[in-house]
Amino acid sequence: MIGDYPGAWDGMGEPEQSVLIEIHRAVSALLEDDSESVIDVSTLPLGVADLARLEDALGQGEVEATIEAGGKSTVRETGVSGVWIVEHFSESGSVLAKTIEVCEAPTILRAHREDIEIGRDELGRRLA
Amino acid sequence: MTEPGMDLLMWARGTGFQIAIGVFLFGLVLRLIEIFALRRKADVAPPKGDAVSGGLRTIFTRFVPAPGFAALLPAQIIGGVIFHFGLLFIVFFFVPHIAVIKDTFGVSWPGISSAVINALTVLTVAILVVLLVVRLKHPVRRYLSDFQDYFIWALTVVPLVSGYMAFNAVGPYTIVLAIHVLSAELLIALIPFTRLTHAFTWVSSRYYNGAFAGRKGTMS
Amino acid sequence: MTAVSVERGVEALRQQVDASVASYMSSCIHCGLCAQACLFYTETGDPKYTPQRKLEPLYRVWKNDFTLLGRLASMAGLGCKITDEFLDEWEELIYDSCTLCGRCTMACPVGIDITAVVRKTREGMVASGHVPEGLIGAATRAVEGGGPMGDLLPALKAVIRRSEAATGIPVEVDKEGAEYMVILSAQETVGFPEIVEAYSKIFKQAGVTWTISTKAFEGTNVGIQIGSRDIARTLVQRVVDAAEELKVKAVIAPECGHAYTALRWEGPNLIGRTYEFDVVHITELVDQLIKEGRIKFKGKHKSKITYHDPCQTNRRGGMLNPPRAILAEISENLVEMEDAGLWNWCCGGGGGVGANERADELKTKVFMRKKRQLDGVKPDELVTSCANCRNIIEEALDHYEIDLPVLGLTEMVAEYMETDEIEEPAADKAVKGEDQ
Amino acid sequence: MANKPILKEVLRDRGVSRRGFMRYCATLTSLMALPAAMAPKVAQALEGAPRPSVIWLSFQECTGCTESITRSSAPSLEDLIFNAISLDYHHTLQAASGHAAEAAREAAMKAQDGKYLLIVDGSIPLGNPGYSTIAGISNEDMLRDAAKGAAAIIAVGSCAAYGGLPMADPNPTGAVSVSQIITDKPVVNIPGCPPIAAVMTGVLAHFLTFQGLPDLDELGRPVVFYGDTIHDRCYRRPFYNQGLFAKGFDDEGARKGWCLYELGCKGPVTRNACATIKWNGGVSFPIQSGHGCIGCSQPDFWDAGSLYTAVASPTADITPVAGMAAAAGVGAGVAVAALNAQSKKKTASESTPVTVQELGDKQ
Repeated sequence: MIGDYPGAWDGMGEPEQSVLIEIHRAVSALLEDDSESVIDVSTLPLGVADLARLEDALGQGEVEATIEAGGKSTVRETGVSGVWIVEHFSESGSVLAKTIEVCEAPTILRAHREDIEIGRDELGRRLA
Repeated sequence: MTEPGMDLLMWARGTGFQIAIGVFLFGLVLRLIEIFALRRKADVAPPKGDAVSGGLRTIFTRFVPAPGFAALLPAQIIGGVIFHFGLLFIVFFFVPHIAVIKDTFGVSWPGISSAVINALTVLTVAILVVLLVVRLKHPVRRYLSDFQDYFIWALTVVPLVSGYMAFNAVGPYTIVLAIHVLSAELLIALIPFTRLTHAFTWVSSRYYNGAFAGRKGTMS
Repeated sequence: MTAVSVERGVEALRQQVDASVASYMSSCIHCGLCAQACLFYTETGDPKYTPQRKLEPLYRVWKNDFTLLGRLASMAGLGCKITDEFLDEWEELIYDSCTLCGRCTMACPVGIDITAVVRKTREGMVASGHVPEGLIGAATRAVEGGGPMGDLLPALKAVIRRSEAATGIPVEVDKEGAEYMVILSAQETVGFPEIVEAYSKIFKQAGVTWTISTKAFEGTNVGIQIGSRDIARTLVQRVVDAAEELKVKAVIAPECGHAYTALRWEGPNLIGRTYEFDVVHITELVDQLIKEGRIKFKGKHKSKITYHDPCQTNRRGGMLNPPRAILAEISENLVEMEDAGLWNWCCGGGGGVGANERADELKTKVFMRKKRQLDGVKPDELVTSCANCRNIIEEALDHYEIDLPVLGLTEMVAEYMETDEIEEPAADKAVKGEDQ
Repeated sequence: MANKPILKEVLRDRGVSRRGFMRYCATLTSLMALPAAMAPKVAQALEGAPRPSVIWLSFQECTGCTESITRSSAPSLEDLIFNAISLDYHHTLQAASGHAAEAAREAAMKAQDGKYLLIVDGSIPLGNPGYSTIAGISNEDMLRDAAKGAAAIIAVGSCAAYGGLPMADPNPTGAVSVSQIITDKPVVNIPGCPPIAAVMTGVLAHFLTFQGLPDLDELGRPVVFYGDTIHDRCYRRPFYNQGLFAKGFDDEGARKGWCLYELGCKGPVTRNACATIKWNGGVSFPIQSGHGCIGCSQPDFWDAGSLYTAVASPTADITPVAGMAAAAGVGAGVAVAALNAQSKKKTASESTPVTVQELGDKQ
């Protein structure tokens, strides 16, 4: 496992190619039967340069969101609609987790029933 | 409770290393005295050439294979040359090896790129395999070979393979490193007691050969 | 001990072990490259002829008696055994299939002088009684009769008379104070007697005084071939005594490889001192005379010739340049065989193999190497400067029915040398005419 | 304590949003090297998990392990996970002391018999129990007693896991590790001096999520965190591959961030997650700060040669051995040489010249 390190084994073929194929399959599956997929980037055998090439290949989409929920998280839509890059950062700014999610909207972005309830109650108290 | 191989590695780095160096030095000093104390009778025939320059000359000229031999036995000759130089570079120019030498003897010199050493190791091991095949297949080599020939082959190949594995993180590192160090120690310790002595006596043998010829005004 | 025995052989081998042997024995890694240098292997393909195998007897003695591990193993009864059967097996390797040509010595990557080891091993073979019949006969004749072919004094006298008649130049035998003493190879006395005429003419022309001792005119030293320093010493001593008695400046070693090695290189060590005279090979002397301008040439040999380097004078003896320097003066069409020079292949009959009838078939077989060399250049004549090589090659050419004249270098020199017309007697030409 | 609130309630009380929880589960899943698709399952498990009772025993230790697990600024994974458990006994952290503290421990052990989680830091002195006691109870007795009713035992830190510094040669207290005493139950070892907080909480999370222990290697370590060596994951590895090594702590190589192998880095033989999870909330780890790994999470690391000697370099001084060996070699060599000379001389004096008459006369 040398894949995570700068400069190591760069340029040895194009390993991001197989990830793109996997994403392509996932997008097709989403269209066919709404099945969502998540790929943990840290488990991919990709070096920094490979990853950069992968992101270049996916391109830049229309949505970019920052979430502050017990720490900073970002959600970026790629040029392929439905393919999202989700990153969770520690307070020092390092990446705790990075996933590529294939879905209509990542879970982290959506408002959740529990929070909506809390919000409604809070709003209700203010109106009361 | 110990990490598998750690006890072995620690033993290899401590007691094992001491034993290996001790046996090696004992054996080498013994063997060299044993050989050179036999001396030679002074040659009273008037010389026609110079023995010393002839001897020194042959030490170096024998690096070049005899004319026509390389074409006749390419695997053996070219392989043999590359193998020896490969081994030389791997042993003395791999940076972690220089660190060992520095920690042991206090002397050091610049190393060469580990990636080069890594590739050289693959090449050297491949050549050793070829040389083994030659030993098994070539009628002369097979005829001449005894147990020790195969044994010293293995003795040489194990440190190379385990070293390659350690560097490239193949297998459990600690165990692999322990095997690497131990096998290298075994190799070092047995140099004076096997045909590996040629690592030292090639110089004197070539010198004698060349000196005899040089004295007669011929070349060898 | 009065008779030869394994024990005596081992003792003789022990005496041969020195630092060089110990270094050699410690160095061999069984690479087998020496096989490719040895015509006994290359022409038979039998790996048992690999020169490395010929180290074995001395290796065992060294290992058993001169190493700590071997001594311990011997004490424990695990030493390498040296038995009569073992020596029997090695006798063929040491005598029949080694001409001491020295190619393996040149090829060994770690520098083992295999040739020297075989020479040393023969000492043990002699002392243990493992010597081929043919060599025993030759040695006995040499010691008891004066030469390997027996007492050749009558033959020599006839040769001298013939030479004097042919050249008109008197040959002064047993002449004290001559500059040079000539010794001959038995093969020359018997097979190539014209050499004396050549000497006569060359020395006359060059103004060199010379003589032949009737007490010691035999140059061949069977002791060296058989590998017995005791016998070799006896034979060398004869020449030394005669030369020192005649107070010559130098003894001229004949066109014979082993005669040169015996007298020039081994002799002083055998008798334990340097001589009171120099030893010079006839080829060296001729080369020197040419360089000094004392002999000149009147023309060059026209037909295509090639030169066969005798192992003992060339590779093992140190005469690398003189033969070709001479040939450059007297030949205009010299072609070199493949591997000629330092790496030349042996005729197949040196080192006593030629005198060992048991090895005849093998010797003839390995001549194939020389045959291939010759086929490569297709010369009109072959020139060499060793009577033994000449004899072996002529016999083998006969066997293979090849029509190729073999010439002696010194005779060629005499033939193309410019002579002072006035002093040349008319009788010379007449006799020459008769010969032809 | 019987009706502990479940994690979901704790989170709501602390004002953590659902998004925050999802984010936590996603990072936890990634940390535990579970497939990313498992995140919702982790969330589901954590939501409903009852807060298990945890008893934390500290023996021969320096409190570094506790420092590590508490020294992470809130809100963090560690903070979160500690709210998911009920720490019923930890003599450094708890408010109660003396009899009250011991009573709390005994009460928890009784009430949660067979269900509580036992965490141990520090080694146990078997040489003389008096070296370390709590409330007059020897460490060994307390450990054996507490282990009986534990659902799982986690040995935190190199001391508890492998004996650590107290066991360093010559081990004056006769220190042993937890697993040397407790042999009838699985013990999870989380070595490190101290261990990484996230590793400790990761194991707890795994226990909470799956009601069991993660996969362990032959040394009882969770494979997820200890599967690779520091070297395997080190960002300086490319320099190692290129043969670029710092030779000193302040030389050009050090400034350029080259590999610290020659300065004694034990990364190649040390299994831990420092190079990936890092320390202080992912800020750095020793190698990133310019010092080689000292191998603190390896058994016997303190006795594994100098911290500043390369991992393959000899640990022993060979000078005396070399001197003795060379002297012995000279002695043996001279002795053999003398024997050789003697035998050659003897052979020479005894030998008689071979005559031609003898040649064919073989005995």
